[in-house]
Amino acid sequence: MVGEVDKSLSLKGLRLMMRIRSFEESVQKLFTQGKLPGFVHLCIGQEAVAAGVCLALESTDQITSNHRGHGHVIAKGGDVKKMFAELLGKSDGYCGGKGGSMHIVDFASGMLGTNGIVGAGIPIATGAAFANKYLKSDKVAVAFFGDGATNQGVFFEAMNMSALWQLPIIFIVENNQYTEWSRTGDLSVGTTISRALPFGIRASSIDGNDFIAVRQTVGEAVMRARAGGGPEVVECMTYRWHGHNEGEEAFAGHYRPKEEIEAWKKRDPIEALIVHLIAEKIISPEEVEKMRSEEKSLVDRAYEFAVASKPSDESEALTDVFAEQGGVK
Amino acid sequence: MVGEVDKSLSLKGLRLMMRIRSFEESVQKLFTQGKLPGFVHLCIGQEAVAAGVCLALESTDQITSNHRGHGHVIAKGGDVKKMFAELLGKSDGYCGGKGGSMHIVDFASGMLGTNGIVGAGIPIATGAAFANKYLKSDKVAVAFFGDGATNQGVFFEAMNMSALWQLPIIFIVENNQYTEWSRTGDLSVGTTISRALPFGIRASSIDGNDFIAVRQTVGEAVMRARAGGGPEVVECMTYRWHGHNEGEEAFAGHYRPKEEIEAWKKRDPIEALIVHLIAEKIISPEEVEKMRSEEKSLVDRAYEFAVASKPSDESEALTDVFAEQGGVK
Amino acid sequence: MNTGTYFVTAMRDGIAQAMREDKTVVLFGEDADKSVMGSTKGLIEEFGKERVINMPLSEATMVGLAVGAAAAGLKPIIDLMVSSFFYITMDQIANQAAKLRYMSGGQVSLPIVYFAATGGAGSAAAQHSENPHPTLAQQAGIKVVIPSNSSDAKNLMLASIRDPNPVVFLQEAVLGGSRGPISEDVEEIRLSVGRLVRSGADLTVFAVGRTVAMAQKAAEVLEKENISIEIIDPRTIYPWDKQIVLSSVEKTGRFLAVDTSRKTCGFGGEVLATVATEAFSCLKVAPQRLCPPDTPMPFAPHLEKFLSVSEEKIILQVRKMMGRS
Amino acid sequence: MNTGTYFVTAMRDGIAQAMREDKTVVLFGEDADKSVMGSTKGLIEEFGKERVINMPLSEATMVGLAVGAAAAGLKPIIDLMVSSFFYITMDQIANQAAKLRYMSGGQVSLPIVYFAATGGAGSAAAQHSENPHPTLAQQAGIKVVIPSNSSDAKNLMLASIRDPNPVVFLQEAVLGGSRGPISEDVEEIRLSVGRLVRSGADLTVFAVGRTVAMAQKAAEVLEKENISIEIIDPRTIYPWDKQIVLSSVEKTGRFLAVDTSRKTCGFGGEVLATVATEAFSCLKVAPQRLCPPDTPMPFAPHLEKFLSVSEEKIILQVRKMMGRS
Ligand SMILES: Cc1ncc(C[n+]2csc(CCOP(=O)(O)OP(=O)(O)O)c2C)c(N)n1
Ligand SMILES: Cc1ncc(C[n+]2csc(CCOP(=O)(O)OP(=O)(O)O)c2C)c(N)n1
Ligand SMILES: [Mg+2]
Ligand SMILES: [Mg+2]
Repeated sequence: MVGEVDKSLSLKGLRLMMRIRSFEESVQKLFTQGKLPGFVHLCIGQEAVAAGVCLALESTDQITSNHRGHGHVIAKGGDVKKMFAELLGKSDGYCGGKGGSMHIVDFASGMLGTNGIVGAGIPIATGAAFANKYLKSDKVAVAFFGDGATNQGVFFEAMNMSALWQLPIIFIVENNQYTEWSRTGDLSVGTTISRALPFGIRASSIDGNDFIAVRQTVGEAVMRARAGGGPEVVECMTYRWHGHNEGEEAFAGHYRPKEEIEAWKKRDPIEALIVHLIAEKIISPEEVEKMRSEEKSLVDRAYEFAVASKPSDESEALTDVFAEQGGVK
Repeated sequence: MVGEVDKSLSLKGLRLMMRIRSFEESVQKLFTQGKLPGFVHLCIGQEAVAAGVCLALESTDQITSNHRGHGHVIAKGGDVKKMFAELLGKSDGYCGGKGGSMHIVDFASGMLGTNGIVGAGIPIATGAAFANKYLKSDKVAVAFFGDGATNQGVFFEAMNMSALWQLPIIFIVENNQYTEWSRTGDLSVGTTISRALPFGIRASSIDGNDFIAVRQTVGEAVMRARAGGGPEVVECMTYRWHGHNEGEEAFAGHYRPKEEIEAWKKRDPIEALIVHLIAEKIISPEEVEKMRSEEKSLVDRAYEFAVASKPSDESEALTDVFAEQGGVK
Repeated sequence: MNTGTYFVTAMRDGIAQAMREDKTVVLFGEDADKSVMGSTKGLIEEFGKERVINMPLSEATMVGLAVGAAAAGLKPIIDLMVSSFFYITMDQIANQAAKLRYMSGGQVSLPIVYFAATGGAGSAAAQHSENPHPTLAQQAGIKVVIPSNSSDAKNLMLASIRDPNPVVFLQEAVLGGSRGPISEDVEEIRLSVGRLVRSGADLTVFAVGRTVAMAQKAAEVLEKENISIEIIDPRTIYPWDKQIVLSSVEKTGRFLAVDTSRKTCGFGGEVLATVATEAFSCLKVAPQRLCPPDTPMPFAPHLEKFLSVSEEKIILQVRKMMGRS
Repeated sequence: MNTGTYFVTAMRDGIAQAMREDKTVVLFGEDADKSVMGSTKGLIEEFGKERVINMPLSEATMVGLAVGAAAAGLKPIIDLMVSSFFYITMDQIANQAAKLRYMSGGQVSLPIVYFAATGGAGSAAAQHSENPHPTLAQQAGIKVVIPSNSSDAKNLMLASIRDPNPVVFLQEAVLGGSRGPISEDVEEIRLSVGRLVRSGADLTVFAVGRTVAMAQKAAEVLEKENISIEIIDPRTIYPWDKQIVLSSVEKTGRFLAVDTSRKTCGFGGEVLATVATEAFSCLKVAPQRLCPPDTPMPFAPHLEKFLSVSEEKIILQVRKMMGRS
C-alpha cells in the first residue's frame, strides 16, 4: 500500500469493494444456476479500481463505463437492489429491465452508462466534461475503459479534444492485460502512458489492486482537473479473476496460464487492503468479518428484492424510444 | 536543398512537378471559366511531396490518396489525358466519368484511389501493405494524407496495426498547416512525429518543398520498409497556394495572412529545384523553359483530348456496381 | 423563387433564435465558426467561440461528444457538413444516441441536433452525395427532418433544437441557395407534421425534400393534361405523418412515392409499403415509387442527371399510372 | 434438428474449404484464432497464424484493411463477431467497400466477406441484437446473405468467398447451435437464389433467417385449419431473388413479409413494396409485414419476446389475412 488516504475513506473503500465482490459472486452463482438472462462480465479482482476512482469523485461527478461495469455502478453509489432487479429484467431495475448488465444507467448517481460497445463511452464522457466546463460547474467526468479499448480510434480523438480544450476528464484505463481471450500485448504496440504523451496529457500507471494508491492518484488528478488542469490518464494495472464473460470455459480454452491467475489471486485487492487496515489498527479482524457479512446480506436482500420485483409490463417494451415533445413554444 | 539524389531522378522530379503545376493551373482556369463540374482541391505549392515520394517508389508499389490528389496520381505515373477526361466526366476518363476529381483511381499505376473521406485512405493503404507482406512481394504501400487527417482515429489504429505486424507502409503526412479554413494548430495538440512515437514508428518531419529532401528521406524509408523494417511516418511541411477548394473565396474570408501566403510562394518547390539544378549545372535555363513548355503542351493536349472525348453512355451509370460473378465453381 | 430568405440563412436564423433563447444551446462543427455551407454564417460574431466551436477532424468523437454533453445538460447542435460523413459516426448515432434513452428506461433525454447537407450537389460524386435518411430512420430513436423550403428550414430547425430527442436535420445540398418567405406561424414549429403542398383529385404524389418543387412543376404540366395531382411533403422523415398520406390516398386512389434515397430499403419504399398495407382497398392502380436506382452517385453531370429524380420523370410516371402513356 | 452439422461448424467448413482452395483467402478477426462464436474454430490449427489473424480492437481499420488487401490481391474474410459492430465501420463499408469499384469505373473488384452474428440472441440487449441488413442493403455495392440453416450456411459462405464483391454474411445468433444436413449440390453454392421452402396455395410467406423455421411450424398448424401457405426463404437479402417471390404471389394472391429488422425502412417493407408494385393485380388482400416495431431491443426476456417475430404471430397474421380471425 502506498500513499495516504484518510481512515474513513479506507473503510468506505473496503466496504464498497466487499459489496462489489459479493454482488459479482452472487451474480456468478446465479449465472451458473441458469437463473440469469443474457451474459455477464464480472470484475472480481478489479474492485480497487472502481472503488478507488469513485471515492475520489463527488456524487455529482459523472462516469461512463463499459461492459464490465457492475463495480463502477456500485462504487459510484448505485443501489444493488435496482441493479439486481435490472439483471433479472424486472420493473424495479434501473432501466425497468430494458438495459441489462451491459447497459445499466443511473443518472441520479452520475453514472451515464455502462456500454456494450468497447470504447464508445469515451466520447460520451468527453462530452460530459465539455458540458461541465461550459456550464462552469466544477464537475469532473471519468471514462472507465479497458486496455483493449485503447486500440479504438475514439480514444485518441478524445484525448486530442480534451487536451485541446483542457477538459475536466480523467481517462481510467483498467488494464487487466486481456482483450477478451487475447493478451493485449499481442495486439497493441506501446504502453498506455506513451499514447497520452503526444497530447501533452499527464499520465501515470499504477497498481490497480492497491486501493489506496488508486484513490490517492486519482484524487490528485481529480483535484487538478477541477481546478482547470485538464485531462489526465491513469492506467490501473489489474487482473480479472474470472473469464471474459461467465460461461466462457466451454469455448475459450486455457488462454491464461494457471500460474498467472493464481499469482494475481494472491494479490487480492480486498485482502491487501484488509491486511493494511488491520496492521494500521484501523479495523479489527472481527470488524472485517462483520463488514463482509453485512455486505453479503445487503446483496442477498437485493437479490430477494429483485426476485420479488414484478416483470415490467410488456407495453414497456414500446416506451422510452423518444422523450415526449415538450419543446413547442 | 539537402541530401543527394541522382541527376536523372532530379530531372524527372522537375518534370513531374512542372506537369502537376501545369495540370493544376489549367484545372484552375477551367474552374474559373465554369467549365468544370463539381469542385476541386488543388495542390499547387505541394508538388515536391507528390513527386519526391512517388519517385521513391516502383510502379508496382501502391499509394492511397485524399481529396487533394491530382499531384499524387500524376506523380505515380498517371496519364494526364485520362485525368482530364475524368475531370470533365468523359468516357475516356480513368473512371469513365464516374469518379471525378476526388475519386480518380488508376490501378495500373498502383494508385488505389484518391478519396473524398478524410482519413479513409489510411486503412486501405494498410490493407495493401498487409497483402504485400502476406504475398511475400517486396512492394511498399504509401498513404498520403493531410495534417487535418491526423485527427482521425483510423490514423492511430492503422499505426498500431502496421507497427504490430511491421508492415511495409509509409504514412506521408502532407502538412500544409490547414484543415480546410482552420489552422490545424488550433485543432490538434502535439506534433505529428510525437503521435508516431507510442507505436515505436520511426518518424521524421522534413521540408516538403524540398524535392531532394523528400525523395531522399522517403527513399530511405522505402528501402527499409522493403527490407522488412516496418512502417514509418514522414511529415512533409508544405503549403497550398490556393484555397482549400477552388471558388472558396466568395465564402471563406481571409483565414490565412497574406504575408504567410506570400512567404510560402517565395519557397516555390519548383523554383527551388530549378535554382539548385542550374547551380549544379544539371540543367540550363533554356532547358528548363523547354521542359516547362513541353509539360504545358502535354497538359494542353490532354485537355483537348478530354474535350474531344465522348461522354459515357448514360447506361454506364448503372454498371460497375458489382463485378460479374465468375466465382461459382 | 428569387426573393425571400436563403435556405441556409433560414437555418442559421433558426439556430440563432434558439441560441438566444437558451444558453445551453451550443454549436459544434468543423469550421462552424466560418461556415463552409453558409448555415452557421455569422453565429461566431453573435455568440462567440465559447458557443460556436470549431472542431478537429474527428467526427465519431464529435457525434459522441454530443451524447455526453446532452446527458450533462447541454443542447448540442452538431454541424456535420455533409451527410456522407454520418457513416463515420454511425456507432455513436445508432448504438448510442438512438438507444441510450431506451436502454436507460427513460432516465435521460438527449436534445441534440445533427445537421448536414444531403444528396447530390452537382457532381459532388459518390462520397459527397449520399442520402442517408433511410439508414437513419431505420435506427429508431433518431428523428429525421428534410425541409423543402426556407420557411420549413427555419421552423423545423427550431423545432429540432427544442425537441428533447436526437434529431438529424438534413439540408438538401441543392436547396442551400434557394429562397423563400418565412412563415411566422408558431404552429409551423413542429416535427412529424406533413404539409399538403397542393390539392388534387387523381393521384397522390408524396415528395421528399428537393423533389417537392419538381412535383409542383410536374403538377402544372399535368394540370394542362387534365390530371390533377395532390402533393404531400412529409417534412419530417421519421417519425413521418402517416395520416396525411392515408387521407390523401383515400381520396385519390393512386399513390406515387418520390424520394431521393436509393431504391432498396429506401424511404420511398417504406411509405409505399405502408400505403399498400393500410390503404389497399382504396388503391385503383398499383402504387409506384420514383427514386434513384441502387448505385452510388456518379460524378459526370449527365450521369448524375440520368439517375436522379426529375420533373420529367415524375410526369412520365404519373401519366403511366393514369393510363396516358 | 438434433442431427447433422452445427450451423457455425458449417460456416467454418465453408471457410476452411475456401482457404484450402485458395491461398489468397485470409481470415481476420478479434480472437478469430480462438473463435468466440465458434465459426472459426480450428482454423488456426489448419492454416496457422499467417492466415488466421487475431485483430486489435479497431473495427473501422479492420474493415478498411480488407478493402486495401482485396485491392492488392487477397480475398479477405473479416469476422466482425456481432453485427452491431458494423456501425463503427460504416464509413469503410458504405463509402469505401461499397463504392470503390463503381467510382473507379470498374477497375477493381473487391472479393471480401464480412461476417457476424446478427439479431437478438436472448437478452443480448440493445447493442448486441441489431439486424443491420436493411442498412447494409441500402448501400448498394454490398451483397448481404442471411442463411436459415446449416446447409445454406456452408454453401452461401463458400459462394460469398468466391464472389468477386464485398459480401456481408450474417449468421443468425440464435441459429449458431442449430444442426442440419449439408447439401453437396454445387448448385447450392450461389448467391441471389431464393428457396421454395414449402409449397402452398393460399398465401405466400416470405421469411428471413431465423423466421423460416417459425414459418414452417406455423404452416403445420395452419394446414390443420386448411390454410396452405407457401414459404420463400430469400437466403440472399441483397440482391434478392425477386422472381421467386413474384411467381409465388401470382399463384397465391396473398403476401406476408416476415423479417427480423425493424419496421421503418426495413427489409420486410422493401419486399412488400416490390410485391405491391409489381404484383398488384394478383393481390387478393392487402399485403402485410410482420417485424419488430421501431424500438431498440430490450434486455428482459419477456420484453424481447414481446417484440420479436414468433410462430404464434405468424399464425395470427395469416389467419387475419385469410379472414379467419
Ligand atoms: C466495438 C466492440 N468490439 C468488440 C466487442 C467485443 N468485446 C467485448 S469486450 C471485448 C474486449 C475488451 O477488452 P478491454 O477493453 O480490455 O476490457 P476488459 O474486457 O478486459 O475489461 C471485446 C473485444 C465489443 N463489445 N465492442
Ligand atoms: C471525414 C471527413 N470530414 C470532413 C470532410 C470535409 N473536408 C474535406 S478536406 C478537409 C480538411 C482536410 O485537411 P487535411 O487533411 O489537412 O488536408 P488538406 O486539405 O489540407 O490537404 C475537410 C474537413 C471530409 N471530406 N471528410
Ligand atoms: Mg482488458
Ligand atoms: Mg492540411
